Amino acid sequence: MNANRPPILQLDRVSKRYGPVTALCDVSLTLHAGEVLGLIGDNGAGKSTLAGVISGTHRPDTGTVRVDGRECHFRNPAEARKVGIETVFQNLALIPTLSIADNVYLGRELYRGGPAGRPLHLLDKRGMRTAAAAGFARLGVTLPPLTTKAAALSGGQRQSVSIGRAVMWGSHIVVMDEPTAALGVEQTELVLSLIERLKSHDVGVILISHNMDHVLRVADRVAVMRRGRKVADVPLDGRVDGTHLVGLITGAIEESRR
Amino acid sequence: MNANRPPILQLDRVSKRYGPVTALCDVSLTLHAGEVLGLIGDNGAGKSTLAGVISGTHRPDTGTVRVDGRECHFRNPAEARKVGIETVFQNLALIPTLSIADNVYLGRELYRGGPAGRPLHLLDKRGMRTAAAAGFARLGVTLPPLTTKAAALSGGQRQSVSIGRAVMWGSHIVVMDEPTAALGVEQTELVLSLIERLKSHDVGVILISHNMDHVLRVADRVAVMRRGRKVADVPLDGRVDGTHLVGLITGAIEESRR
Amino acid sequence: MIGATHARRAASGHAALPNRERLRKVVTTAASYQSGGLAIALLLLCLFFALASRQFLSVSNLTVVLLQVAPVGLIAIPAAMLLLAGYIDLSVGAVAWLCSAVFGILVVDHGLGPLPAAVTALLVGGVWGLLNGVLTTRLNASPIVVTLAGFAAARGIGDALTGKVTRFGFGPGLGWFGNGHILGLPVPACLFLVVLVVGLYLWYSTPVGRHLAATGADRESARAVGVAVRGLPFWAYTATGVMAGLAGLVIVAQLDASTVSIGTGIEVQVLTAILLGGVSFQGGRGSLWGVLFGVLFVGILTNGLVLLNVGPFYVDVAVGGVLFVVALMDVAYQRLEKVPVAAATAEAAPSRNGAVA
Amino acid sequence: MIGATHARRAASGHAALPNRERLRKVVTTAASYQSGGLAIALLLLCLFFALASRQFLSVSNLTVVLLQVAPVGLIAIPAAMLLLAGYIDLSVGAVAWLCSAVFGILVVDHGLGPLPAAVTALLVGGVWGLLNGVLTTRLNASPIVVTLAGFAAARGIGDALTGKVTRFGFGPGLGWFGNGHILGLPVPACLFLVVLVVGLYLWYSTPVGRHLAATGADRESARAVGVAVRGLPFWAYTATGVMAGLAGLVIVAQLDASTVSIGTGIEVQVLTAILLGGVSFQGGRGSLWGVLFGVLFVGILTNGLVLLNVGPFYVDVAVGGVLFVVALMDVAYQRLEKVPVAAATAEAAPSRNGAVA
Amino acid sequence: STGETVANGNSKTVAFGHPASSSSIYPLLVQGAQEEADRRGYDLLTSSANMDAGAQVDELNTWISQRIAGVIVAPVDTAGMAPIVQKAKTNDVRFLAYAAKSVPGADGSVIFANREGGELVGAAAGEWVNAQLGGRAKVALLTDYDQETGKDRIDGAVEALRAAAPDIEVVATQEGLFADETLPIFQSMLQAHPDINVVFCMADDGCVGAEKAFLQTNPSEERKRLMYMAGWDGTLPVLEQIATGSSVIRATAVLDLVAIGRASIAATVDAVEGGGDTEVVIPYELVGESNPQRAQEFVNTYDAILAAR
Ligand SMILES: Nc1ncnc2c1ncn2[C@@H]1O[C@H](COP(=O)(O)OP(=O)(O)OP(=O)(O)O)[C@@H](O)[C@H]1O
Ligand SMILES: Nc1ncnc2c1ncn2[C@@H]1O[C@H](COP(=O)(O)OP(=O)(O)OP(=O)(O)O)[C@@H](O)[C@H]1O
Ligand SMILES: [Mg+2]
Ligand SMILES: [Mg+2]
Repeated sequence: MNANRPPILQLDRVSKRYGPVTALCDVSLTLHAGEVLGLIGDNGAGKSTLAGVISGTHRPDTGTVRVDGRECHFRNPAEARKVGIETVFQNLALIPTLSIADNVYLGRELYRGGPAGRPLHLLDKRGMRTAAAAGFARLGVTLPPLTTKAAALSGGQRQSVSIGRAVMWGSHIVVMDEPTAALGVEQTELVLSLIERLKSHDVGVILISHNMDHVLRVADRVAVMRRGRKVADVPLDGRVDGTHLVGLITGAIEESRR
Repeated sequence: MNANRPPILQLDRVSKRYGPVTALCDVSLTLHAGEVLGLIGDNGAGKSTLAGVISGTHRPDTGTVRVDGRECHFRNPAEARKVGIETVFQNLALIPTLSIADNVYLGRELYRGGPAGRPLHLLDKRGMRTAAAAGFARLGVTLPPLTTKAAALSGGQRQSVSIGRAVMWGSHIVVMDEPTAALGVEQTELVLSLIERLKSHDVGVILISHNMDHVLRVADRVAVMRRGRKVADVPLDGRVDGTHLVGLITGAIEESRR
Repeated sequence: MIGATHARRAASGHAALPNRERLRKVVTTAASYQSGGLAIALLLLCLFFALASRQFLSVSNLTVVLLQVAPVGLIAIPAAMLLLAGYIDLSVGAVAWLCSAVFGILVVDHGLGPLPAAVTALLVGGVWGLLNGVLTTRLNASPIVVTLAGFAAARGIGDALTGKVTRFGFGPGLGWFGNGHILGLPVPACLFLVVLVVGLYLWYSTPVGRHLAATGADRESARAVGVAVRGLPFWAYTATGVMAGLAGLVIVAQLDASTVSIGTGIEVQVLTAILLGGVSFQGGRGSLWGVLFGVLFVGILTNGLVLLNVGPFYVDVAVGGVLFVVALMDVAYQRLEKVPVAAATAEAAPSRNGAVA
Repeated sequence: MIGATHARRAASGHAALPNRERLRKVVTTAASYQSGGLAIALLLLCLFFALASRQFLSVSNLTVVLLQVAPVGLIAIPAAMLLLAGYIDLSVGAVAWLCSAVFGILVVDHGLGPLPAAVTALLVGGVWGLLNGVLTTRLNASPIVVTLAGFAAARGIGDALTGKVTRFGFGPGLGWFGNGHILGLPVPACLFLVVLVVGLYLWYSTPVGRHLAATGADRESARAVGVAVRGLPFWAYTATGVMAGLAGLVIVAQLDASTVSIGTGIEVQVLTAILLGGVSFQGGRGSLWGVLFGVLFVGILTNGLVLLNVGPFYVDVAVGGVLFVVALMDVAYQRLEKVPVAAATAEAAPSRNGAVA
Repeated sequence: STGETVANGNSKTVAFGHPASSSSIYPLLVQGAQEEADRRGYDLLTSSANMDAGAQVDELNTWISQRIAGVIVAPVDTAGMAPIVQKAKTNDVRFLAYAAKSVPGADGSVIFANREGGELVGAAAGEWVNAQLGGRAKVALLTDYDQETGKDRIDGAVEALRAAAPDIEVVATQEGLFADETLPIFQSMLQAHPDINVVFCMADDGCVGAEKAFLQTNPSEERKRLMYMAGWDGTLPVLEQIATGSSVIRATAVLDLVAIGRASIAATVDAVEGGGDTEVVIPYELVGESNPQRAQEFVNTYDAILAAR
């Protein structure tokens, strides 16, 4: 992709332990604008932990995160959001008691117009419903009415909401942790096409997935995690196929690259 | 399959509404011993609701469920378990504050030997840990130490626990709601082989999945849900391929069979 | 397109039942502003008292009711916000007494004017609340243990400061504050109304309400989407402390005395009102209108039983009986509501299918 | 094989730090039997009182402490189980009084023998608890509202039945029950120990404990795996009712009088002990050993402050201060424990890789 | 009779605002009050404030806005009554103070000679200490600082005791009013001071708990002989023990509860109708080892009343 431009995201020797379990060990990573980076690895390899470090839910023990060259120490996910990092969490991070629309705008509500709207923080509830509906429509995501509580959605519908939210807001970097896990065939196609669209808008995307087909279809480069370490970082230039990736994941093939 | 033997599970015109939303409408279904039935459909098509009816978490509004020819009205999942129905729920149904071993044996604890063990309901904690470890080992599922709390597991590890639990206990019917959604490549292979093994032990399996490859590989027959109705029920005899199934799911191909 | 089928199905289900849907919509809307069967129970209670006592519906008695609910109501507004976010404050009664004690000492023993003394007292309440907030939201100490500690400590400090000797004679200025009227309404009732309006504004018109609810429902997810899961409860604690102080001063003003029994048991009344109002004990769900109904319910029940001169042996039986009825109405209401809740999903316009991007 | 890599990694991490691991194991094991810093706080408290008062550690004083904690302890055991499952009972004090009232009336007014009267009284407690159980677990009524109703109603019924007149003079049989000794231990303390042992057995040795915890942590998932998410809390309510009655009778036996103030505020003491003991307010987590420490902590604190004759103004300050310290110790403990919790995952033998089936 | 008008033009109802409705003395007070109200042709309202100052103010506000004829109030807090008295005046409701020394502006009062009652007990205890212990004794106090009555009774008693026996030593003071409160407190006190000789309980209820705590230590006859417990009010269990003379509860200062109830309503009705004495002081009567037959008389009267209910 745009390897000659400076990376928008740079992780340097990031480590994270849970007691004696080393979830991440000296992981370095780069992401460029308009690039889709596939992040693959076995269950428990540390992918979600890495995503958490990038999106501010986890604080690394050591190592640094740089966004657009500036070092960031996220104390919470709100700070990561502020520099333009959107995340589809593996647990989806939806509030079951709130409606779909409320979930989409939670933490960045729209305010009413008029002189009082913004200073008084007056919620524009109708506006948010309409805008969320328009947003999902624009993305091609169709859902039950947006006043439905998240608790009443099917597994796939929930995932769609979470993805839609991230894509709607994501202007710079989008991290997706197994976004297609619960999705149907058509919906999966849609998500892959959304990723391509993000890419064409110069957004950097990190895609965590266990589905090699999906990774091979949309990713420009693949980083492989094993036991908390990054064991490979290969561009997908046509010479790499699924079997090769699986080999890297399991350790049948050894390769190490920065 | 054993189509000449009577079915072990029989659903007859089962319906279920959530207010104005018809999640299931007149669904009839059969399952034979040693048969793997793929249950596929769009997000929100009603698959999980159907699984819930079979496993006793949801009570149908109308319609009957028969197991081994006897009509069953499950008031709770414990009753379904009693007639031999094990379920891998889409939400996994693990208690985050309990350890892996405790989760496996929750609701059917082992008691100590000796004269006092069973009458006094004395838990055999060590026995359960050992047996759970042996069970996972026998299935080939490897996990962090079984005293780890479920909350400390990665997404795929949790799913492995939930699957392992169902397979360990499932002696008659096993319902799996998207069991491979969060699993890595190898782990997925393992689960598919587990399904085949269940089949060879004359267990009936219902496999809900969005992955047509997986369904095609292990299922003997496929039931397709659309908008709460069963719109197709086809044996996988080699003439059916993924494109055909996707057509049935989306409605591009219309077919209705009991 | 994701869920297109679903939207179509839902829409058709909707079209089939236009009248039932409209009814459901009314019930659902009502439900979102009251809680359980409480509003109905409150109406029935008023009806009963109105029939049983000629005085009940008199303007003077209703004014008295408003006056009586003011202290509990003042505290209940921020305390309900705390509970919505999954936190609790058991120290409010003790803090009310501590602030009253400080006020009494400053005015009577040190000759300070009522206004600076009141400001200092409220400051004490605010600082105590702030302390609760720091301990619970920053240090993750148990809200129960911390505020139970405050329950004992604040009362003890008040007792020790005053030697349990009542201070009195604060003059007419303070008297107006407790017993005066603005446009026919008692001043404490006016204060309550102002706080209520601010509370309703925060709860329903700004992001505060939904952020608190999100914090109470799923703290980690709320944090992940950028909700200030520490900041909001922190400020709610502080506000609760200030309001506890204000409630104490209102009682001092009414009594024209700062006396040790101030605030005793007020935390139970506040919690009763909030929980009757349907705020979930675990946080995450609740309506401030419901809390208002809860506050009024407790106040009207007390007032009505005195009006009817229910003998002292039977007051408790009556209160208990009424609460049982409320619990059962809530059960009945839940059953009724089951359908409408899902119905709410069908009535809004389904989002249209856009072209795949 | 799923997670094989993980197991290997965890094992190696373990091997690297054998001594630290052993320390962690000790801390972790200790943690599972106490809660937060409470056991340490309790030790420190005892140490302080032992240094400050020669009498504190005397056998006779420790016996008195056991006698004093018996009523609260009796109720706290089943009530802790309720809270573990996410339910609460605020009516225990009122039920204790109701049962005492029934007992007094039956013996004094109707000349019934103490034994049948006691059985009837316990039955009343049990039925009340059963009613709480039916309303909350079967009808899904709010536990708070229902037991708050009981809090008022049971006391009111007791008051109405007795006319608030003390019944006294129950004779020596009952006296033994309150003041007698078995092997040097006061009878009420023996009762408490029996109930405690039964509670520990249920909590740790049978499925009851983990089923209650699962119900409190995630009701739907617990139900899905076959836990009796209604039955268990139902029985816990019933047991709590019976134990409230028993606690009331213990007090009656000690006083040789059934008097209206019995049970007042006991619900607060019970909740304090349980919550201090670390049972989560939201249910799902807690240790019965912790509850025992909580009960002892409250009892020893009260006893010690009287021994030291801490002035009445300062008792509350002292109690509050100590609770703050407990809260802070808990915070410190959480930080310490963070590492050990994860460590617990490493020390058990990793499950071996079997052949793929 | 609520429609009738009386001297002040309000309804023919009076209220007895005694907030200690949980106390076992309460039924007897109400008995006397009811008798007198019936005799004078008034309806009687009673309190449910249960020692809560706020609840009491609410209750008084409710009554006054109902425009009853008169109310006699035992204030949970005396000083807090000023605005209520004001409000009563504007509504033409007669306001009398019960058991409180001074409520400025009240139309009358029924008060107890608490200080004197305290001295009565203290002097009796002093005599006993001098006779039994040669003037030396360890004293424990169980009181309630929230109530002025308690302060007066206990202070009066300690002062009189000290006057009679200057060498006494007050070794323990705690708050505790009811039997189930004083039981554990006195258990602990006895641990710290096994040799306590004199216990003053602000209310007789407390004596019952303290006595049981003492008996739990299995005291010898000699030890029992050296224990003196005394209280105030004259409740049935205590009077009965004094009457039989077998207990370490050796004295109580009795307020004749039925008579007080009568006197309270009499004064209130007098204030409403004008005339009569509206400033009543009720003396205490010491009942103890010297006059057990007097205790028996009270027991008989109270038993008769309670049996009749
Ligand atoms: N508790 C509920 N209340 C209201 N509607 C519900 C509830 N649970 C499910 N639904 C609705 O019922 C329909 C069927 O849901 P179900 O979970 O069975 O779908 P599914 O086929 O499992 O979908 P997925 O593949 O996304 O898991 C969906 O439209 C969903 O929104
Ligand atoms: N809170 C926690 N406490 C202790 N250990 C944890 C915790 N969270 C994760 N771990 C451990 O850290 C390791 C990495 O977990 P992570 O969730 O990052 O894996 P992952 O690569 O996302 O796996 P999956 O594909 O299954 O989602 C796992 O072994 C897991 O057990
Ligand atoms: Mg993951
Ligand atoms: Mg599903």
